Amino acid sequence: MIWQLDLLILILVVLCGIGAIMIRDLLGTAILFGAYSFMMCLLWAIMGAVDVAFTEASVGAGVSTVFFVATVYHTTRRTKD
Amino acid sequence: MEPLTSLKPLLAVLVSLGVVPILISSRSPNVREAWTFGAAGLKFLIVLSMLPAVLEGRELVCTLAQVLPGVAFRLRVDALGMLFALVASSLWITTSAYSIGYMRGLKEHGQTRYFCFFALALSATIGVAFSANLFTLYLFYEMLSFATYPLVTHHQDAKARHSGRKYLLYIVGGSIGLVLPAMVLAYHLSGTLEFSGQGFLPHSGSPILLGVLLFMFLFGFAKAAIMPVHAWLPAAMVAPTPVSALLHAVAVVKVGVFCILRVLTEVFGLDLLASLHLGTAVAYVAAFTIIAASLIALTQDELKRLLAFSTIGQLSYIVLGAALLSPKGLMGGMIHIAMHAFGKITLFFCAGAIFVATGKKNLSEMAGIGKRMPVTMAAFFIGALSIIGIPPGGGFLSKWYLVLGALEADQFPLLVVILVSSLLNAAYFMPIVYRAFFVGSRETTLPDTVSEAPIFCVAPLVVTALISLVLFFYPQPFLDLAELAVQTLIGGTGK
Amino acid sequence: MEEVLRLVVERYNYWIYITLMMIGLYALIAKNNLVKKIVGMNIFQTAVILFYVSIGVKKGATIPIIEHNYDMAHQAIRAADYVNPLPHVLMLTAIVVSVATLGVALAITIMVYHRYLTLEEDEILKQIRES
Amino acid sequence: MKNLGLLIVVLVGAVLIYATTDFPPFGDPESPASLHVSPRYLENSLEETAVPNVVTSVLVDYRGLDTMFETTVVFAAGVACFLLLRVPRRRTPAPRQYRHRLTGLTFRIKDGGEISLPLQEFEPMESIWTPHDFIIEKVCCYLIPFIQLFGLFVIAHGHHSPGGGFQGGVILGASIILLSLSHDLRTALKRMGEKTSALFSTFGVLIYAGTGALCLLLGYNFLDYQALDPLLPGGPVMARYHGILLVEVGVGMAVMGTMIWIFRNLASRGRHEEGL
Amino acid sequence: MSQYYPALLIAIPLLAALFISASGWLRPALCFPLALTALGGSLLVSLGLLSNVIRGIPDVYLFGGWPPPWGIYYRVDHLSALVLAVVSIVGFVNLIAARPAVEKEFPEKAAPFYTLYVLFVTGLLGMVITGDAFNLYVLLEIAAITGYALIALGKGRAPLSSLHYIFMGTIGACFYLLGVGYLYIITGSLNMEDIARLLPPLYESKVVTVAFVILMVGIWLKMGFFPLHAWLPNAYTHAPSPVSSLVAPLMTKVMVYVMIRMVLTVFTVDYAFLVLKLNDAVVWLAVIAIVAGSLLALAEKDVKRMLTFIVVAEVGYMVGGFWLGNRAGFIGAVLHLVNDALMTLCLFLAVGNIVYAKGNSQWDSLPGLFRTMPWTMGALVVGALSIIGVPPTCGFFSKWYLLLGAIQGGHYGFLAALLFSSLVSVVLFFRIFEISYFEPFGASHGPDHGEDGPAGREAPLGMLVPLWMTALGLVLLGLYTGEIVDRVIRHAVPGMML
Repeated sequence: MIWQLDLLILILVVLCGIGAIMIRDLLGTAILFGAYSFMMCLLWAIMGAVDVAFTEASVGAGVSTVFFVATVYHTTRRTKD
Repeated sequence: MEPLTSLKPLLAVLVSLGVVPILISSRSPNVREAWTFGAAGLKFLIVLSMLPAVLEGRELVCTLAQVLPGVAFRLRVDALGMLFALVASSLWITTSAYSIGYMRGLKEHGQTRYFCFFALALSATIGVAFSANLFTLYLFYEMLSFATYPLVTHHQDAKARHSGRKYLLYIVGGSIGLVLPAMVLAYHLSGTLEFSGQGFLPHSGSPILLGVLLFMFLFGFAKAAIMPVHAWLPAAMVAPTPVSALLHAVAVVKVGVFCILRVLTEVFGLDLLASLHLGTAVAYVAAFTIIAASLIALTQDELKRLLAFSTIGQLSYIVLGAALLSPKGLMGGMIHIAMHAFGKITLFFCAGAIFVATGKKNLSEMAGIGKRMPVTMAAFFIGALSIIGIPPGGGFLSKWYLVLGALEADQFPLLVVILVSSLLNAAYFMPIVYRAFFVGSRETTLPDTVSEAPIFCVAPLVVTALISLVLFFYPQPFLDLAELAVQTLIGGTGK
Repeated sequence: MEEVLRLVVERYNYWIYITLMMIGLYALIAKNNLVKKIVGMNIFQTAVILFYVSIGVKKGATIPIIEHNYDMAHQAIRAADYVNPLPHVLMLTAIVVSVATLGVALAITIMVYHRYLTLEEDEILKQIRES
Repeated sequence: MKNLGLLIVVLVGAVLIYATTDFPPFGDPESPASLHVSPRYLENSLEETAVPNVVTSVLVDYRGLDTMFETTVVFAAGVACFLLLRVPRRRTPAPRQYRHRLTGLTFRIKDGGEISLPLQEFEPMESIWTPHDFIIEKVCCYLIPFIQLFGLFVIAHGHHSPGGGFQGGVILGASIILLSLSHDLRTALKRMGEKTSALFSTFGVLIYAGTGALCLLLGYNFLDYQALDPLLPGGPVMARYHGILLVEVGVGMAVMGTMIWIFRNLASRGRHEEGL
Repeated sequence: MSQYYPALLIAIPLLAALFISASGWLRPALCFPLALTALGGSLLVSLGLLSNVIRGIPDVYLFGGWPPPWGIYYRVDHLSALVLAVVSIVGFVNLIAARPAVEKEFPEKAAPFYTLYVLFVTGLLGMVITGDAFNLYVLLEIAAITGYALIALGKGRAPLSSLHYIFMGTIGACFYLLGVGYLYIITGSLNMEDIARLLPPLYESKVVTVAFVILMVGIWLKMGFFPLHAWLPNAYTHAPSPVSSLVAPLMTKVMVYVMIRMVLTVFTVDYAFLVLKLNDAVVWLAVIAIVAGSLLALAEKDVKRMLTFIVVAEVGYMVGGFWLGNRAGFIGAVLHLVNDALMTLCLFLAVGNIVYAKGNSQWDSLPGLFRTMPWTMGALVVGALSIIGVPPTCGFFSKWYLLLGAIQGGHYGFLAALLFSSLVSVVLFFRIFEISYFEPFGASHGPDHGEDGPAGREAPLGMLVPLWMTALGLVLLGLYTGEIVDRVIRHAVPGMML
């Protein structure tokens, strides 16, 4: 495990997480959340949890994002915060 | 002597399951009331059938379920319970007859409901009488509280609702707020709730705790209407008269004092009370109630309210008798349960009969009524005699014993209280009788059409009045029972 | 100082997970928008998963798949050579649970939106109070 | 609310960080978690189940019950979305729109009747119409079979490489979702109807639970795949191996069906007519 | 046969749920009979388990044949057998009562409804019986997800309430998961008894303390313990009535069970009561919960919503009773768990009948109910008396033990809170009875009193029979309290409390 890479991705994860809840557009939130999940997936792959990473890649970054987008499609992109 | 195991006490309680046929036959009033009578008669017979065994000094026991460690759901028939059960079950018969007359006379609604809850209430009363421990007692006490609520609020109007609230506030508030914790505390102290002649509370408990406990019981059993928890009783007068009669003479208030008797004698025990001087304290609380209630009764104009305050006073006689902690006083208290029951129920029946016949409730409107309703008012007179304690009213006997008890206990002030209150009783009853019979026809405001109430109303009150008289001359069964009860209580102390 | 540094370096992973978790929790509690809340909920869940996966890490170990053609007759498998697989198993389950929760939550969000035509919680509550 | 949230967050965070000081160091091979239960899985998995991917063997065999309920959770979520969102089919179908490919003329058919126009010249159109991107459509067309093949591979090869029923199922599901994203919902529905996806999800879980119950019927404990020995070739250890495969297929089916099911209900708000 | 009971208990409803779902697509008429058979089956199995336990046959079931701590195992002891029986009884009885309401409110969605219903019960049963901390989490999520969906099915505000429930429930579940993770990191095991075996040398560790705190907070969130109860009233009020009468009696009770199980089996009472010394603090929290729940209930003008606050108060009873840390308190808490499940079931079923007949349970729809729906109201009275604590209904006996525990533990605040809440419940219920008994005011005398009141009809027999079964059950349970305590609960009391 390369700790520099590890730390970099950890920071990215936190940034994506904060971004996902701060951005004032729900579609953006959904996409950032997908990015967050993908970073997380990388992190887990680094930690040797390949199965978990695989799952997160397909579920968190894939299907979850699609679910979010579908929801935003049927509701609204507008958000106050 | 060994207690007998018997199902009879259970049967006596369960006979009131007659409510089921009552409910089913709600469409045909005659059948319904036949069931009521049947159940009442059967209950009386069952109770009576246990009398010989009890008079022999035996106890009948019936254990139903072990609900808590050391506490069973158990029925037991002893002398004191027998005395009370006899009174209650015999009065149910007369009250049923009276109810039929009254309810039909006034064309009340919801008669089926009325008879059902009446039966339930009686069942609970007998249950209280035959309880073998504090838990069973509490169970039936609560059952009675809730069974009488629909009776008290029978009219279903705003006034009834208000009185119902007051009734619940005092009765249920007392039983849950005070009796329940007191009971748990008693269980915590002694590990049992079973009544015993010497009381089951350990003598080693801290006196303050025991004192608090006693007063929790005393005021928690609010049905006994000891001041200051008496206010529900006058309020509950909105109920139909047979219910008032039941409340005052037979079931509710008597259950209250009966519970207090049990607590004083078989939870605490006379020795413990004497050693802590708690008896005297209770006696003075009772004495205050006696005097205060009689004074308030003097100011009342509505007949039923007057009777209510009279009841409050009379109940405290019973408590007073027990609190004297002397054999004679105890006997007086116990007999007073019976004597007051027959006397007071007569008075209530009369009040009801007057209402059915004339629609009048207030004393001021009743001048000259004795000429229109001679039988009723004669019965009223007898009842009043009994309550005041003038021979040949049965009440004389109980007062006699109370006075003896007070002397025995060297409580001179209490003796004075008893005598003064008797005078006060006379002061509020006698003017009624006087005005009923001895005012000129010019002063009466009653219309000419007024005559006696229907036969179903009059017959019961005649019967109860006669019983009051008979009890003066032949009080033997009650005296024997009371004596037996006192013996079991005192006998243990070796006096 | 060195002590503190060691504490930080040895456990920074755990701290990051706590940070993420707090981000999620904050979004769940303080955000006004329902979808944002759901995102927060998911971040919260993934943070817990990160924590579990961190438990499983062993220095100098490889992924928990035994090499092919492993010669069992000659040498026993050394557990220290492989990452702890148990947390991974648990977290597979947890991920699935989180996506299931997400599906239900989003379905309900759509229902809420079509009843109140907004996703802002304060506006919804205002509508409820006014009706 | 914001301040309260911040307060709670800080409080919880402080408590959690407080506890980390007593944690074993990160990545410590001597930590209790690495020494107590898990070594047995690593050391004996190959011997007891013949599955080199320890995660798979623990997931489906040692802790198979968890996974059964995990699949049930997914199934429950599918049923939940259906229960909450699905609008029962209306008596009178919604009006449909068709667009002539060449001229761009649109037709609106009110009563939902079938049209007798030459179909290849017309395409169904959604109320919010976006022109279909030819490139995306075609690329996806060619991609989807490969995605599905990969999904099947992931399911089947889960014993030896990362992956398994769950990941493969999601991939398979994603392929159908991709179809509805790149074309439209109706096209995807024609390929795989609602009933099919629902039954897939049900029977997937049923395969899992049924395998467990079968073991019970064969006289072993619930989910003890060893019981399948008489039915499958290769002895008791291989019976576990095959049992795991069977169950993985069930998981894959269930997850695929459910993901498609949930997506459709979310994307079309339960109308299954048009959507994302 | 009986050694398969733990597996059957879970397998029967799980398989049935799948068959129900399938038959919804293939043959919808079969859904209800299948659900009934499944829950009936698990009811029989759980009674079988209970009788086994009483006869002293230990029941440990290894799933997949793997021994603990490597595999997952189910373990039945006196406590869990009792709670299992309660859960399956409530699930079964309520299912019978649910049918008319389902057919009236959402006939076309009966299949998914029954599927989720049966899965919910499966999840709860599993939570009670499992001996693995992580398995409990998965089952918790099954119960939770199905619960969210069922609650969101209601009218009006239901989806929003359900969404709030999801947020709170997820935080609770994640805290639970985190707590288990903390235990795992320090012990390396997930099996409850194994953890308990490994913990004693680690009692001083901060990790264990924090794990305990997080677990408790998570569980309290899920059970709606007072300051964390905010989601509960809305969710239970707006849910469809067959759902609230399922979720309200069971979810909180099972979470209380989980709390007891965690303290008893995982951390051991020694740790919780002697090392951490949290008893007093938690009992005071319970006191606040009871008082606040009762007071909040007073403010409500909707019977169902009022009941939900009573649920909040009752949770305080159980938590407080358990944390008193003495024998009577423990017996009281467990007994109350059993009793309260049936009491709330009875009350919610009765309210369900009112909602069925009147459309809602606001006070406006109450007048004249004693005349139009005498059977429903009769059962409501029985349930109310039990909540108030009137013998011989079962509510009295659990309250008795709790009071005794409070006195023995010298915790008079708890004693006062219990009495206060009993008195408040008298007020609460008699307000309802007054409205439905007195109003509309008519002539106070005469034969035709109240006949001009609002017309109405008694609920169908299919709802009355389960209701009265429950109501009579309350009395029977009360009379058999001695037996239950003697044969079952007594054996569950941990040694330290004796």
